[in-house]
Amino acid sequence: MEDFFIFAGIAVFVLMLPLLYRIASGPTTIDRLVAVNVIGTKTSVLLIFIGSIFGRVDMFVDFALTYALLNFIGSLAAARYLNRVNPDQQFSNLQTKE
Amino acid sequence: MILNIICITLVSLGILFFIGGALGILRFPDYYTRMHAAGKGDTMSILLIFGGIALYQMHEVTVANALVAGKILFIAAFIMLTSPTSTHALMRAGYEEGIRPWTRKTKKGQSDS
Amino acid sequence: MIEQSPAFILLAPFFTAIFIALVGIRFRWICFPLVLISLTLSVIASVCTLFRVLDEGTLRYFLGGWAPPFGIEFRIDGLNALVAIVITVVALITGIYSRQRVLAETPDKVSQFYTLYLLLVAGLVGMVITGDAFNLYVLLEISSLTSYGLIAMGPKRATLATFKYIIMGTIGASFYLLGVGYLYIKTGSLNMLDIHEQLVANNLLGSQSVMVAFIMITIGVWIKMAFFPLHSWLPNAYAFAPTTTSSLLAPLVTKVMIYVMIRMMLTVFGVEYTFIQLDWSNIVIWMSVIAILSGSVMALAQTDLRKMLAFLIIAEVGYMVGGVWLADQSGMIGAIYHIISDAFMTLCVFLFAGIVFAKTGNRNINAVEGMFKKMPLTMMAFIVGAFSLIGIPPTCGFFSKWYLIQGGINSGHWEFVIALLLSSLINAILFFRIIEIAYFGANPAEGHGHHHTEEPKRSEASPSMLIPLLCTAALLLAIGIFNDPIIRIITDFVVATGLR
Amino acid sequence: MTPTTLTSFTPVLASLVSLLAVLPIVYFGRKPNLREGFTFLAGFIKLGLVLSMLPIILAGNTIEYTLWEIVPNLSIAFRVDSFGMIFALVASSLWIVTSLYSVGYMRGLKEHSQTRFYSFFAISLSATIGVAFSANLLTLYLFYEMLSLATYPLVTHHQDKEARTGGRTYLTYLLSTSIGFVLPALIFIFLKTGSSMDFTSGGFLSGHIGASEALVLLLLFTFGFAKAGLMPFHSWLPGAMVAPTPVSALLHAVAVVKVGAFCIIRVYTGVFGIDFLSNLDLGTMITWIAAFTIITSSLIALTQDNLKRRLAFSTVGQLAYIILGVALLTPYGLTGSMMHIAMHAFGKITLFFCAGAIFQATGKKYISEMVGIGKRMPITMIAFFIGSMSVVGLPFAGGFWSKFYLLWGTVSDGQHFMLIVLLISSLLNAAYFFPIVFKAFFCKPEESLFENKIQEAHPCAVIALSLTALGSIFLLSIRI
Amino acid sequence: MKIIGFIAVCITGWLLLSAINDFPDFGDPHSPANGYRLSQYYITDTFTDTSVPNMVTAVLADYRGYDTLFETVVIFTAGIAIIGILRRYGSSDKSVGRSKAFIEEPRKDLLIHTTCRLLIPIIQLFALYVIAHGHHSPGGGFQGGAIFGASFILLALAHNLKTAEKRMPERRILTLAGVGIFIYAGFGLACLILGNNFLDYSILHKLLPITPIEARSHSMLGVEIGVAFTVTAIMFSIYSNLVSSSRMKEGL
Amino acid sequence: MIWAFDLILLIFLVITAIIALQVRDLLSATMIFGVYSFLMCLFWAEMGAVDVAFTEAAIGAGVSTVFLIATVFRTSRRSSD
Repeated sequence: MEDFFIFAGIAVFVLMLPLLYRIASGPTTIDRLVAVNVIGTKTSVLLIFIGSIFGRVDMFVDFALTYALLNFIGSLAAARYLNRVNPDQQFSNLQTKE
Repeated sequence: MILNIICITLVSLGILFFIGGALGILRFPDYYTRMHAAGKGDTMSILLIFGGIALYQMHEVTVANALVAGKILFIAAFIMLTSPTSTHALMRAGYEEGIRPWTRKTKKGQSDS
Repeated sequence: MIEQSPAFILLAPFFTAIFIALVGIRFRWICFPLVLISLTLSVIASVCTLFRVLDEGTLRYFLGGWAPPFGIEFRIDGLNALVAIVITVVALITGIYSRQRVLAETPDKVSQFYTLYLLLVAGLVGMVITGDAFNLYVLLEISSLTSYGLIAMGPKRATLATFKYIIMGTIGASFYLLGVGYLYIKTGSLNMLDIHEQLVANNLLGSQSVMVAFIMITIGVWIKMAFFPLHSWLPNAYAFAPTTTSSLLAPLVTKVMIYVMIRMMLTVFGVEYTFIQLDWSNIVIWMSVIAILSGSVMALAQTDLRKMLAFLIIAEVGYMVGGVWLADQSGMIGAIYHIISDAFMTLCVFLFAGIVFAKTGNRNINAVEGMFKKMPLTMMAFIVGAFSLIGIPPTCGFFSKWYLIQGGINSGHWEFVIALLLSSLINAILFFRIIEIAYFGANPAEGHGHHHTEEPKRSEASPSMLIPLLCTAALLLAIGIFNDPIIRIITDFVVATGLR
Repeated sequence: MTPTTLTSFTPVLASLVSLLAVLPIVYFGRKPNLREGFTFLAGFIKLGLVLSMLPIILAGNTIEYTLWEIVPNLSIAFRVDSFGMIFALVASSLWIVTSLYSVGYMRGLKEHSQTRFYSFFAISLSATIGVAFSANLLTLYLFYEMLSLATYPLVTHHQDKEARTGGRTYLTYLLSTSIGFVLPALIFIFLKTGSSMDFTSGGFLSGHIGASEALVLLLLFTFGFAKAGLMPFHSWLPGAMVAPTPVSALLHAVAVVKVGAFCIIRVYTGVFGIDFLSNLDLGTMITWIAAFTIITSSLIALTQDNLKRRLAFSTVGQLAYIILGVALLTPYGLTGSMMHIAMHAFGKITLFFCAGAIFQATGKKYISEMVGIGKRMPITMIAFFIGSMSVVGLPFAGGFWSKFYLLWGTVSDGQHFMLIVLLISSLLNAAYFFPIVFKAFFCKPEESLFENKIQEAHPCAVIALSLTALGSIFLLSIRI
Repeated sequence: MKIIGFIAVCITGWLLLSAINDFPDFGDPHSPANGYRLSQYYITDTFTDTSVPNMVTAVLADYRGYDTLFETVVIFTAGIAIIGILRRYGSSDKSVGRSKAFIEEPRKDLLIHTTCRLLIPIIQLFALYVIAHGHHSPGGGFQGGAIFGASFILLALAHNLKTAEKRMPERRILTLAGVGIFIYAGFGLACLILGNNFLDYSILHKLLPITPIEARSHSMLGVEIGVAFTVTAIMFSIYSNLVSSSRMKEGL
Repeated sequence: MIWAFDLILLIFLVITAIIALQVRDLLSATMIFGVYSFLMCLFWAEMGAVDVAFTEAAIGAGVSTVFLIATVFRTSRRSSD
């Protein structure tokens, strides 16, 4: 069963790669935000997996819960930021720099 | 044993949804569609995975394990609650910023913005 | 209660800081008396501690009652006790001095200022008295954070200077932490003495990772003390900080870091490892020579009074680092004695710069014009400080220089001796330039002047600023003339480390 | 009677008394009479203290007092011996005279900041006596530095651009040499010997250091005590002549420069030891340097039109005599040097007083303007004549004896070249002094400013310069 | 400048990596850090010494409680320093130069409001659980305090800063932060007054009807609560100062 | 200690760090820094340092991102280099 969790974990990790690509390439900031949000959820899944592998889910579940609760705050703050700043005043969200 | 099989099935299904979400984020043409894939796919897959693991916890039925399983389900519930909300907030931010949704008719050069 | 004296050195300012944070916003008047009371208590406690050390030998104070290496201990020998006294006394003097300047410069943040001030003192004292390498890091962070805050409370330009300081300071602290981490990997202990014992017992001193740890710790501490190529944060930070802040930071922060360097080199790594096994004295002494000379020369190029003094600090750091690395008994004595004397010297000139700034609102050197007539007492005190920095007997600067040169000659590092002498001369030029401006004015009249212009009115600074300055000047003379007991304590410490 | 060593606090007091006098001087700064009264009081007490020790010293004893140990094995200590006694006597007696003179001079010119002037004057004297009575190198160095710094406000008394330049040169030379040369030499000796660095009559260095080290040390000390004005470290002296004349007189003819020479003699005799030096044959080189200084400075003096500058270059030459005398390493040379300190002090101070008196009465600084001045200020110019005789070494004034001993020293050592140098230089001395006197008395004044009315300077100044001139003559009767 | 930085980073990295050969194996249970008496002592004796099953908490709050005290003070200092640097008292709005760039009234969003109304109590409850449960599972004052502070930040984000300020005014922030440290240091001071060394909790059994070992355990809980107070207050204080241009009026 | 996770995590950490440095838009960089903190937390958890992981979770996910966004909000979103 542990092996399964390890493979499942690796699978989730591999699925992070497209997200990382999205984060790196953009093109807009909001794309990146979405990808970050998804990575946040994946992290809490991975934490539970790691807990299962170690056989101590009772320990790991607490901060998986923290992640689930707090990941929201980051996304919300970014969304609020975009809401609050005038589009013409800010660094253009529409640009693909780099 | 049966528990394990159920668990494996559920988790595998969850990962399948993850794959969908990841593909969506990778391949979809614009940001609304990507967000769509991510929000929907992830919420579903997390529900499945956490359900599977919660079940897996119950291979020995004790109070402590039940507590842990409950917590895991709680996490799933919270993610179900927060993930759409944050998707909504981000979507709204993008919409108010004036990003127009992608349609097939626009040229490729504009589709990315 | 006397056996708790090491704890009181730290706890008095610490508790008062928190208390001021709680009530100081509502009752602004309460801050200043509380600061004075707590610092006086701290001075008393540190003096008690010194006497106890002299009586009983090294003091150990187990925090939480856990014996090291399981818990944290204060470990106080002659060196710590002396440096702790220096810190508390300097803090007390600056505390008195701060009364008016804080009200003038940060009127609506008095309580925050004093909270940070006392926490900084607590942090510095804590760094000095602790016997635990990681605990030192924690208190290093406290003192750094508070000093960032205190500097940034200054005028506009202070902010950018602080940012530079934050970046450099964080890098330095991280380097230190990495070094301690490497030591922990190799020894499994955080207590300084225990690390040393483990290193010796397990024969680890030759290993690469211990050397890396040594390098990391040394470089980290060098950054924090603004040793020459890593000094760039210091001048602006000290020049643009509020006056009280710079007169507290300038004497203490660099000196405490030198204390840390000495402690690490002598107690944790041990004399044999540092000086014999590694044998980097030549390189470091050349570096310190460059530090001394370039600090002095850059000080010459400044027109901003406090910036000039800040560059002098860099040169002084070179003195001490060089003195420590001479690997010689008198060099080490000179370096440690210079920690004490330099703290008071720097305090003296920075207090003077603060008074000048307070009186004229001008940062430039030319602001001292005509000060001899207007503020003779202030100028006298400044001259004592300047003489000490130049190294003229019987001020304490002379004696520290005496030992440093002695160490240089003893160990055959003539380049260090020459650098010391040259920098003394440059200091002389620097300070006599200021004295000349104060005496002649920036542009004296041509020809044989019998100008009997009306005598400008005497207007000394207020007593709360003048008295600390005069006290400092008196202390400079006293430390110089009665250096014998201090030197004895230092010698005992140095001999005990096994340095020859 | 065997020489004994006494312990007494008197030398410390003698040094401190003028330092303590600073307090009342500053306190009564607004009341000139009281202030100067204290100056005189301190001067007389000081002289009295010095004189009180004279019988003990004449009896061949020494007085010692250790104040406290300031560095392990090294203390602030005082010691009075005959050599120091001569110097202290000269300095303290001349202080009183100079105070008298400066009362006249400063009041006559209505100078500013007189309180500061008197207080730093007192501090300088304290340092001078301290140098004379110091028992070891560290104490000597301490007072030496104190003197350099205390005289700075005096040199720059006028607080104008010229004074600033002069003051800068002054401090640059004195501080850089003392910190750069003397201090390392001091520490090196301390390290090598590990002893207390007390002056002993035979020197304490022999056996501790080798020949090359001795050479380096000797050069460090000789040039390090730049107050002695040995070329090439002489140019602060003419620069420092911007000071008010009493300062130039006492400090730059007596206290400061003589302290330099005194320190060099002390180091040669008390640290190296004459025997050690002559064994290593190190004296010759110094004599050559001194001889060079003597001739060059005399030649430069000839070209100077500013009276005080001419006197200053003359001082440089005369100081080199003293150095030369010591460097001969013979007893006669040494005696000549010691005597020359006293004799030259009296002679040169008279000359400076005269220059100051002329300036104060007529405002003239340049020799070319002083034609016929003897008719207007006869007493001053007669004193000037006496002073110049003493400095030149004619047998009517004290300077004769010292020159005589110096010449004898060269002859007995067989250094005929040095003999010739001394003689030539004496001729040069005469050549730059006597024309002034001659023109003053026997030429007609060019300007109507010089009426044939006698109009001397402030009486205090005249009394003072007469006293020193008489002193120079009186010294002829003393033989050591 | 960038190149110098790059070179410095490379050299540092090379230096750090150069010692790797020397290290004990990754995760080796017999390496000095793990096998040396220090770790062994903590593993075997923590429970008997302090009756706290989570030895990390015991090490943090008791064995090295002095460190933790000052780590709390670090957070406190950061808060005070940020107030000291940024806070501008008075009401003149002159220097808010960028106010044009912001849309003044963000639109109310029912969805977010509702979610937050649901979420915030749960977060706070969870934070309390983390603080209290530190003895048995990972957690404690720092984490709990941070989560608690985050709940206030969430409140400010969901509505606006004023709403959060009403719940947590500035005065109360400072009071809370100071009181938190006072609780922590007060435990230490009480020990000192009763005659033991600073922070030696075992003496506190004189005050309560418990054994010295239990006194340690209970004191640790108290200490964690103090830490949580400070961290909660400072977290929100930093946020509100940063986001509101130091006037505590409007923010993100 | 799961070596596969170790490897992947370390690679990801480096990638994220480089991306965070490369991005010019500071808001994006802030968010990427959030990802870095997630990975860091996973890394601690995977190494068994559960308390550290918890702290990283509480601070990194909840608070530090918000602080950085607040700072970007009050200063500038454009990076100068």
